[in-house]
Amino acid sequence: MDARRTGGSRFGAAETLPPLAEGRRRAFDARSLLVVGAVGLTGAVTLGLAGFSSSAKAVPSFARQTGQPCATCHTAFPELTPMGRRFKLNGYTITGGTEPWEAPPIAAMVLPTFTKTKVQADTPPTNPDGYPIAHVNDNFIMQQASLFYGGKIFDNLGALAQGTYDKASQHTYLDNTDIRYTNTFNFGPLNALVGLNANNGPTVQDVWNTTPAWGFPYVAATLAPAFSPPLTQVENGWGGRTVGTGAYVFLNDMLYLEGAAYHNMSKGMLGTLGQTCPYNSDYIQNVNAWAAAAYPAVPGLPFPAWQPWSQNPQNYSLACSSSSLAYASPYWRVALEKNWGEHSLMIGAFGFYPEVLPGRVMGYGVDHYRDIGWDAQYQWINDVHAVTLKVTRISEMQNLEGTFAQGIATQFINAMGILNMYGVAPIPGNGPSNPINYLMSFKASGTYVWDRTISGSIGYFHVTGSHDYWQYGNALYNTFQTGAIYSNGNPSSAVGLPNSAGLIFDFAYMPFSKGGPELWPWANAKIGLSYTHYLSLYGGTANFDGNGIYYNGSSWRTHTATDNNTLFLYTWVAF
Amino acid sequence: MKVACLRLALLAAVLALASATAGRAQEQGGRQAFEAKVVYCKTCHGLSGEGYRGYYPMPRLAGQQPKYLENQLRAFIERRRVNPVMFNVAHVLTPATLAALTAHFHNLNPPPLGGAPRDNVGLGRTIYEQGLPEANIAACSACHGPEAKGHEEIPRLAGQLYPYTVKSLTYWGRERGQGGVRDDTSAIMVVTTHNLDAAQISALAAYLAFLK
Amino acid sequence: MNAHTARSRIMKRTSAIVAVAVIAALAATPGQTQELPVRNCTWCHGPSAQGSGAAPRIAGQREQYLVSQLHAFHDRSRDNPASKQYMWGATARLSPEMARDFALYFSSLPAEAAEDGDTGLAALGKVIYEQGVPDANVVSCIVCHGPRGEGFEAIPRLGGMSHGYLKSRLEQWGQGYHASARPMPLVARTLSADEIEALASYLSFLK
Amino acid sequence: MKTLRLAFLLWPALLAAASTLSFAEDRPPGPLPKPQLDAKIAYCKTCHGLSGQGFRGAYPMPRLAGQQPEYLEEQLRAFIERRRLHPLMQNVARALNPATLSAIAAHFKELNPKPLGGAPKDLIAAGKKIYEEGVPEKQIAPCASCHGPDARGDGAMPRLAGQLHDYTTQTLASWSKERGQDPLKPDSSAIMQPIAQGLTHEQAAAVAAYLGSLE
Repeated sequence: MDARRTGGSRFGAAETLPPLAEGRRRAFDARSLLVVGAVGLTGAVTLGLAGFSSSAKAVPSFARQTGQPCATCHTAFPELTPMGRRFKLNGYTITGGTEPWEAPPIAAMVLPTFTKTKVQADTPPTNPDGYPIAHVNDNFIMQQASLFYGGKIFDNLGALAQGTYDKASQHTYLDNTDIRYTNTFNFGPLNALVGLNANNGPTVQDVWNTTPAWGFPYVAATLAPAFSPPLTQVENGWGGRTVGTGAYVFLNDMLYLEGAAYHNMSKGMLGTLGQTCPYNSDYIQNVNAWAAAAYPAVPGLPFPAWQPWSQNPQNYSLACSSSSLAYASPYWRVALEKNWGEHSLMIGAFGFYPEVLPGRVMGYGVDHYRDIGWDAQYQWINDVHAVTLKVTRISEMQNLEGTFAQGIATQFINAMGILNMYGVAPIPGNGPSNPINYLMSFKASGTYVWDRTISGSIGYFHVTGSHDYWQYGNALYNTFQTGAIYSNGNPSSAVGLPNSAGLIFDFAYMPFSKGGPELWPWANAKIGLSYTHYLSLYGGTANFDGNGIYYNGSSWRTHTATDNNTLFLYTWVAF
Repeated sequence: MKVACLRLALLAAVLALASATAGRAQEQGGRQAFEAKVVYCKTCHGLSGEGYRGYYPMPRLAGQQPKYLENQLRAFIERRRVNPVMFNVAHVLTPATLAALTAHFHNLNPPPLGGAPRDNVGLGRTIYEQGLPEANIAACSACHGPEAKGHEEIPRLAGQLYPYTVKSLTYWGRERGQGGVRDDTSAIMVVTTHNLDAAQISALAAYLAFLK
Repeated sequence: MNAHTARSRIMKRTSAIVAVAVIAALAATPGQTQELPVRNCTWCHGPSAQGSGAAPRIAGQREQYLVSQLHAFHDRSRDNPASKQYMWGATARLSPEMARDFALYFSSLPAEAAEDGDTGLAALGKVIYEQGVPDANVVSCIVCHGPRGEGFEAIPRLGGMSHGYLKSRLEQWGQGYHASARPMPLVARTLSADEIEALASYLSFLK
Repeated sequence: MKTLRLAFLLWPALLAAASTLSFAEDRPPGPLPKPQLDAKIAYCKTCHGLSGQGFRGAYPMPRLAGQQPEYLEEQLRAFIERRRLHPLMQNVARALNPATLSAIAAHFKELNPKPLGGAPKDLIAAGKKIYEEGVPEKQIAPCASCHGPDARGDGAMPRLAGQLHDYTTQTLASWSKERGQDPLKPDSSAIMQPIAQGLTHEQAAAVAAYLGSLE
């Protein structure tokens, strides 16, 4: 459900875009204002058409099933209230509204958005198949359309399953999915809510909005910006691509304990669920390298997979990460939530230990990660006001045994001119400089909602990590990089640091939180405006990547952190 | 000592509260204050004085004899009739307010609240109209009148709440005529209430509860 | 019989015992009848119905009161903000039979005192609760709600309800909400903010 | 002495009368044991006042204190035999056996509370005049001639002193409708009949007021 953020994974998309394309610089001029206005109008029209509809993250089928308005479970959706958390913990089986046979627990959502960065991107964002579908800036896009199954299945079994069509990547996939069986037991003074759970990404099953899958910001542009900070394993990279099974217990409405294990999905399975891996990177790298040698360049050939790297580099770099989990990776979660009166306070921790086979390349070992998160959330909700304060700190130890070995092997192969059966090294660039790195991600945000309809949020994020030239890039390396040929996928930092920080502001209007229109009272909608301000990216502010491009034919422009400042306008409609 | 201190503290609290709230009451003019007092009575005794069934039954005041009401309110103050709640209520009433209140309630005539068991109404009627001479139970109607409307100090019983009548008759001697006061009119009822058994009391109260 | 078969027999027996125990435990789970989806209520009112947040304790509440309130939510005469938001929807499709069943079930659960009021105000609250403030036309609560706040028939049990809930109810009566719940609007109108605070504090400790 | 003798004389008649009544079987003929007798007396006093001084209920309950036993017994019998009509007192009287009746009558004779009062004081003088002198123009004899100068009565003549004025007025007004109702069994109430009829309402009220104030 969470908007898929660009970048992030080592084999991810946007951050690997080479500085090739040259666009016309567009200032924030009258014309763009016109566009903003047009989008606003479109949003309003969309709302008008879907006027008798409800929202996506406040899943309207839940509203129908429980007879409750969105605001019972959400402050500003998808942020949950204490009741929303309990609804989820009870396995989506709470009823009280319409019966399934009267209205099936199906809901839909559309998310038209408009994205503008302070300075245009070097190249237009592209989808994995290589077709540009957007401009270097000022993109209006029907970002996402989703279909939900949300509700009770039978007895104590319930599910939330989301199928999403992502316009930016032009594919349909199984988005956040969470299936639960729950029951309650009393052992003397101990009251236990016990649940069994299957989901498709770490923290998709979590009920607090401090964990990554449902954390702030709740919606972000899929088309911007060109640079974004690296993310820990638990924050990105596994949603939709793993199967987690676990059990949890919620004791005395207070103490939450959960254990789960995440398993790998086969390529076939991923394909079936719509995860974009038409060509897994190992396949792409090797086969295309072979193809490049076997076929001469044919400009304009409709199927770019057969084009050599030099002519269509994004084809290679945009392949989805096909790193896989080598074995079952444990996940745990502990949280203590205390509710008193209108207040709710949670203090918790979680851990995720992915065992990653980098690029699905066998024979070089496995990367071991250890992500430990600490989080706290405070909520004050009364009849008119709702305040949510969230803070999350995730520290990740990366034991990059596998990647490091692959890097050594690559260097060795390149240096010695040795060819393997495909004639290429396991990874296109080099491995990390260090076998062991760390990465820390800190997020804090506050949301205020007035009368359940108007929300304002401020978020702060801060990423720090260990110095690694090969992983995060360095000035020398970048300077020599002319295009993507030598890209190791991460040419972002001039100083080899992941350190980034920024602020996010979000304002939204939710017209149907207290109940939708009479014809379709379960409708929900959110019209929002968010602005992301980058304080620093990859260890710097001005020319942080030590790289730049010529544009408008002559002047040399370097990348500055604030270039990525993003204005994002969205209309979120679910029904 | 401790108990005394606590009581003292509580008393102080009450007094402080009373003085604080007295201002509130006095702000309102005479007529308004009287109306506020009427509403105050009706909060418990029903919006038409028809009585109210709470944890304790609140008796019907509608149509009640003013003299009886006055006498009872005085009895609360003088602790001849023991009721801590009504003691507090009664002792803040000025004679003028009291007279106006009793007149006001006397003129109300809502239908009875009802809600009594109906199976023994016949027996109740017999006891009310004729008494049970063998059991030394005098006919109630002799004093309270054939329609149970009462007379002067003799209360109206018609339409009185079943649980209230039951409670009153059952605990007569423990609630009324307390403090060794000799001329309390409640003494007249002592023997009768003593002679009535629970079933008879219930029947009688049920009969009265439906009487208009 | 050799040692191996003996061990396997013991294991089989053990697993059989475990299975039986698990089934028995599941079967013995109280209150989870198919017909009565109590979790629709405990979702908000807390797993043992002791109340949570705006949702009051319903465990041990008087059955007739619960029924009457469910009806008041259903016909929307109880229109407090929280009622409107949560309970109107929750009772929109509630049948009278189910309302009765819920009331019977929750009234039979043991109640715990919230004890979340201001202990310093409890003594004053007790005085108001038991005696009212006749000068200010504040009636005594005890006459309807009983000496331990136990309630009577459709008059609710108040003892041990949470301070916040009691306070907001009294305040909202004064503001004109739930006007049909006579005589409470009359009662609440006469109470000052301090008196409400004291009453709610006292009652939260009353068992 | 007189009381005893009278009771003795009446005994056979009373027995005969009692035996015709259905309730007689389950009642022992003798006087009640003391606790039960006390209960019965208390029962009487419920209506007739805790000292027998009379009581104003829905109807005025006459003063019994100091009343002549002979008169009391005669009236109770009159209730039973329906010579005197009173729906309540008929029931009350039926529940008393003769011995109990005598005991009760004796008890009330010994009481001497102050009159209940409540009579209009301005009529007292006129009442006293009528009581002591009669109304010669209407051939009404002085009451005192039968009821005694201090209105204490004697034997079958009832005591009037301290009687509730409203009771007296009412009794005089309804005399012929209430008393001597069995034509087959004329009783002594016939003596009062012309007198009660001869008195105007005002005169009756005056006499009643005077009697009501008399100790």
